[in-house]
Amino acid sequence: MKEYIRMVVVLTVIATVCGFLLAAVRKGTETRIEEQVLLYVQGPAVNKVLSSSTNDLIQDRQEISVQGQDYLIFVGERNTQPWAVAFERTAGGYGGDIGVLVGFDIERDIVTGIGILTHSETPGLGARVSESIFTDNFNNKTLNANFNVKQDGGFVDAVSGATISSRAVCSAVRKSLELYPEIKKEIVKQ
Amino acid sequence: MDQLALNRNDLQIIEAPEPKEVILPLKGLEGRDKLRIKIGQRLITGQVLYPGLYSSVTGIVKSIDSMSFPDDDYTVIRVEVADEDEFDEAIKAEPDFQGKTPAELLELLNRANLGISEDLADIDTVFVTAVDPDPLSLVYQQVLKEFKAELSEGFKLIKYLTSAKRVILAISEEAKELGSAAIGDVADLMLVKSQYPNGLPELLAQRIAEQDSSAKLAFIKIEKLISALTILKEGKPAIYKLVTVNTKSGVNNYRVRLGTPIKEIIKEDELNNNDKIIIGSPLRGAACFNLETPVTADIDLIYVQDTDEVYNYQNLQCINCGKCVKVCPVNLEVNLICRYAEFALFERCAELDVNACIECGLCAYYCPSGRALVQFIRLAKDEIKQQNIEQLLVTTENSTEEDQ
Amino acid sequence: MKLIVSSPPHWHAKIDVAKIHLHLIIALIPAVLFSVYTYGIHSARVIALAVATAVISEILIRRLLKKPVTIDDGSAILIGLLFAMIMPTSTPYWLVVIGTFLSIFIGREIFGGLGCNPMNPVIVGWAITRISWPNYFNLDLASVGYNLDFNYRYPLALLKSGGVDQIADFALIDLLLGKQVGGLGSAAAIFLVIGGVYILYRGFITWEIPLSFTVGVLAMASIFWLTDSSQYANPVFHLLTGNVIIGIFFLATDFSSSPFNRWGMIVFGLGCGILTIILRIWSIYPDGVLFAILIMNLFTPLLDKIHKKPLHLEIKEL
Amino acid sequence: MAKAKSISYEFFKGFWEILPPFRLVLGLCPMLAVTKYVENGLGMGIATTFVLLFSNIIISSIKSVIPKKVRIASYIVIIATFVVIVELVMQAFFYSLFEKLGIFIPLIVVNCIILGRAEAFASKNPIHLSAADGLGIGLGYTMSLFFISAIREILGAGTFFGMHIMWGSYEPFAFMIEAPGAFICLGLLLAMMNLIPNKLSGAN
Repeated sequence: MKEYIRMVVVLTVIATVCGFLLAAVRKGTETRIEEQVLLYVQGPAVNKVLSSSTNDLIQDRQEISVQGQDYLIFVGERNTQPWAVAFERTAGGYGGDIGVLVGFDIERDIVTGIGILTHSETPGLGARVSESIFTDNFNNKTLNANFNVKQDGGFVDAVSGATISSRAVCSAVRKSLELYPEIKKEIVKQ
Repeated sequence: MDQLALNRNDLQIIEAPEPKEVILPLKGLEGRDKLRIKIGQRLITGQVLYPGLYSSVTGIVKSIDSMSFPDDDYTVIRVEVADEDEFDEAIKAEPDFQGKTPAELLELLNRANLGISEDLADIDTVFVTAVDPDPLSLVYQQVLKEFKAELSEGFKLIKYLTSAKRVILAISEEAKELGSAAIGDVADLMLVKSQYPNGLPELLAQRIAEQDSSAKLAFIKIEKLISALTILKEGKPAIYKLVTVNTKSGVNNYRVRLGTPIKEIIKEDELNNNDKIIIGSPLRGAACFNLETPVTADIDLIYVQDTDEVYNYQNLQCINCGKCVKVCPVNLEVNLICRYAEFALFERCAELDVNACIECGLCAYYCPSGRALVQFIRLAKDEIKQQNIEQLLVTTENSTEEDQ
Repeated sequence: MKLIVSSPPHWHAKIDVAKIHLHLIIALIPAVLFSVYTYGIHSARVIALAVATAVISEILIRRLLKKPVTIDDGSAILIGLLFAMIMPTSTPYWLVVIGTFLSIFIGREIFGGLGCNPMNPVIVGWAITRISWPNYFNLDLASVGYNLDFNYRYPLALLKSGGVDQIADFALIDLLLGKQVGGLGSAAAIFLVIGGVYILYRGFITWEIPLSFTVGVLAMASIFWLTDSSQYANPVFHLLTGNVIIGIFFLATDFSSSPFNRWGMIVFGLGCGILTIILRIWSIYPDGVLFAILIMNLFTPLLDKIHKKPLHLEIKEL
Repeated sequence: MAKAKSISYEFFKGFWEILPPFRLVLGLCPMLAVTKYVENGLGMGIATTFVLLFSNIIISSIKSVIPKKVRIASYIVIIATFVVIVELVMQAFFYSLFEKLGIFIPLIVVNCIILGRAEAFASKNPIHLSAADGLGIGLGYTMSLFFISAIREILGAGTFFGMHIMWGSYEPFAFMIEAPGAFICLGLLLAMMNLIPNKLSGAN
């Protein structure tokens, strides 16, 4: 009996100490990790789609609420004037959700470009939607363009052999288009 | 591939000259002291020297030595032949064999040097092999042709002797008419393709077992059956053996007295250095290293192979071509077995039923890597046998320890 | 008087490893000649280089591992030749050398040499180079610069990218006669069939794998074709294009990496055929034959277990 | 191990005598998975060394307290704690490396080398020896990972730490940075590692 109590006590103590230690480390690194994620995951894509901005896009990120939902948006500024906005929408692909960041030029109302943030598509096949040869399809397109793959009557050249993934990206872009007027309103308000 | 066809040839039987000296072999060296004969003693034809060993001649014992033959060491008795045969009185003629019980008949036949298995219970099908099992051998068809009149009586004898329900005559397809005339209403006919290894008794048995898997089988060679009949008719022991002798100068069927050394049949001046004398089939037989080897009841064929035709094993790595598996008449996975045997994994060999091998030699005949497959199989069989004995020893030791 | 003593059998069928390989090489000669006739000096260059590399690398590896050098059995020549047969004409010299070396080294020698390779060495070499340098395996580019009297596009690539409409102008008889772009020798369908039938007739390979492979390809392609002939190509087209014919007769039948039991062979061949079509239709590669064979090679030890149990009869001699 | 237990012996044995993974044949999973590039291999090695060192120290120092029946559970908890610390720190300060190593950082927990050393060495030896052992084995492992990843990166991508080092027209042998290339590379190296001592003992 004594042995059992000792086992329980020792394990509890070890686990508790470890728990506290981990909590402390977590606390200490939390903010830095968040910055790193933004810098390395969203950063490159945001910088690409809003490439002619003069401000620090990651630092100037903001959360706004549209129709009761919060969205993380990145506002690009030129000469301290906001000229473009980018935000992420997702759509279901072949292997899971594909997160697509779409940049909009709010002055001219065009799509500046897109970047793929997250995906779990088949390497070498669906994963090729994140290559620039595919994403460049969307550069500088007007909002009323048909954001569909060519098989569906749109203008987008699908990645060969990966129509499902290509369609998913298009559908995410179309979702962004729906949201864009609301977000533009909010930014203009500011 | 015609090399493996079972030959057909019409030959006359040549009576081999009577030997001046015969050699009577007794397997093993232990029997030597128990022999009931002395040097200088006079033997008569048919006299029992040791259970299973008979004198095939009348003459004087010259010496008792030991000698090695391919399968084992032997105690050999040399007998100098006297002119006339004097037959053992104990062997009597029984032309009407149904007057005796099967057990009495059997005793008489074995007394007359026939060597039939004593255990005849539980046999319901007997087949008589009248097809030569091996290429080059011509003995069985010769006997069939020579004694076709006696055959149906022979079937009756074997049926009576074993009380079997069914007697089957296995005969080559070409001799079909001869066979169907001989069987009468006593026996059934089984036709065999004239291609090695179809004539092997194991494969004939397999064919019967495929039709009736519960049959308890036994077989007898046609020559032995005719000998049995002759013994009962004439009251004399079996002292002659028909042998096909295939030398460079030609093929002959000789009637040879048992115990004749083969040097009496194959003259030494016919041989070149590095020839090979094969006793038995070219695929199964053993190479002879001693010209004193006597003719015994088991020898059907003596084949002299020229130096140029002698095949040397290469024993290259197995290339896994699967030819051996394809030709194996008993469906063994020869390539695996031999590689396991090569690396001493004998339990694996046992798992692959290596003991079912009938050693027909076809696998090694076809092996493109020139591997000595039959030897690997023999090694595996032997090791399995020995290891089983060891296992038995180990278990008994363990159990005694536990008892203490 | 000296007598020779040895163990039975005392006869031999007089077929040895070198003879088997020699005849397999002879069977490839029509296809080799055809490819040299079609593509000229470049074809000869690839073939000669592959064979030379195969032989030299076997000598070097065997010397290094202190094993007997066995190039006289012809297996290295066969590997080099088969490797050349499935490569495009335009293969650069270094790729041929590396590929053939890998065939011999990774494909065979590190497993213990002839007869020990678990996978077809030729395909191992091919697969490694195919993954490493995919650009050089673009068969459409291989025919650039030749004045060919037939459609110079690789039929399977056309099928993959454009669907059935694109391959309408390939006459099946042209495909059979080798008037198509493909590997050096693997495009010469009729010549490979001639060679294949020769080795089958002479008994160097058995009928099980070629037949079941063919049946597998035709059956699987027919299933797709019958469900929707506007989307899937017809079965005979699948049979005559790409590496199917060379695979059927020369690659799938590799002794060491294919099963040795009859039913194992049949399942193996069917598997190769079915996987070929599945890979052609659903994978990113235009042709699936070699990967199909490679995958089935891995099942060989399992397929070898399909075996009739030996009959162990006790018979008594009277 | 008949040799005297000295700090230097315990430290240096991990570099040749029981060099992981070639001698111990442990820790093959990260070995195969993260050695595409030298940077990854080295990062993984250092992370493993850190965990190995501290888990060995802690386990050795509290070995008398831990009851035998729950020792594996305790070891795992301690090891897991250090692994998570490594993961968090790496995420905060070396994010790009963290991204490349991905799932294999959490999997350090089940790297057999760490639990193996804890069980086979740290739980039986004093702190200073355990620390030397952990550091030595860890550095040996790092060395092996560096070695194998250098081979794979140089051949497979033509680069070393991301710098082009092969000649201009070099066509990367991409097979080497694919998974099958890892297996073949490891297999050949293992064979060579077995060949060398055989040769040495043969010479003796």
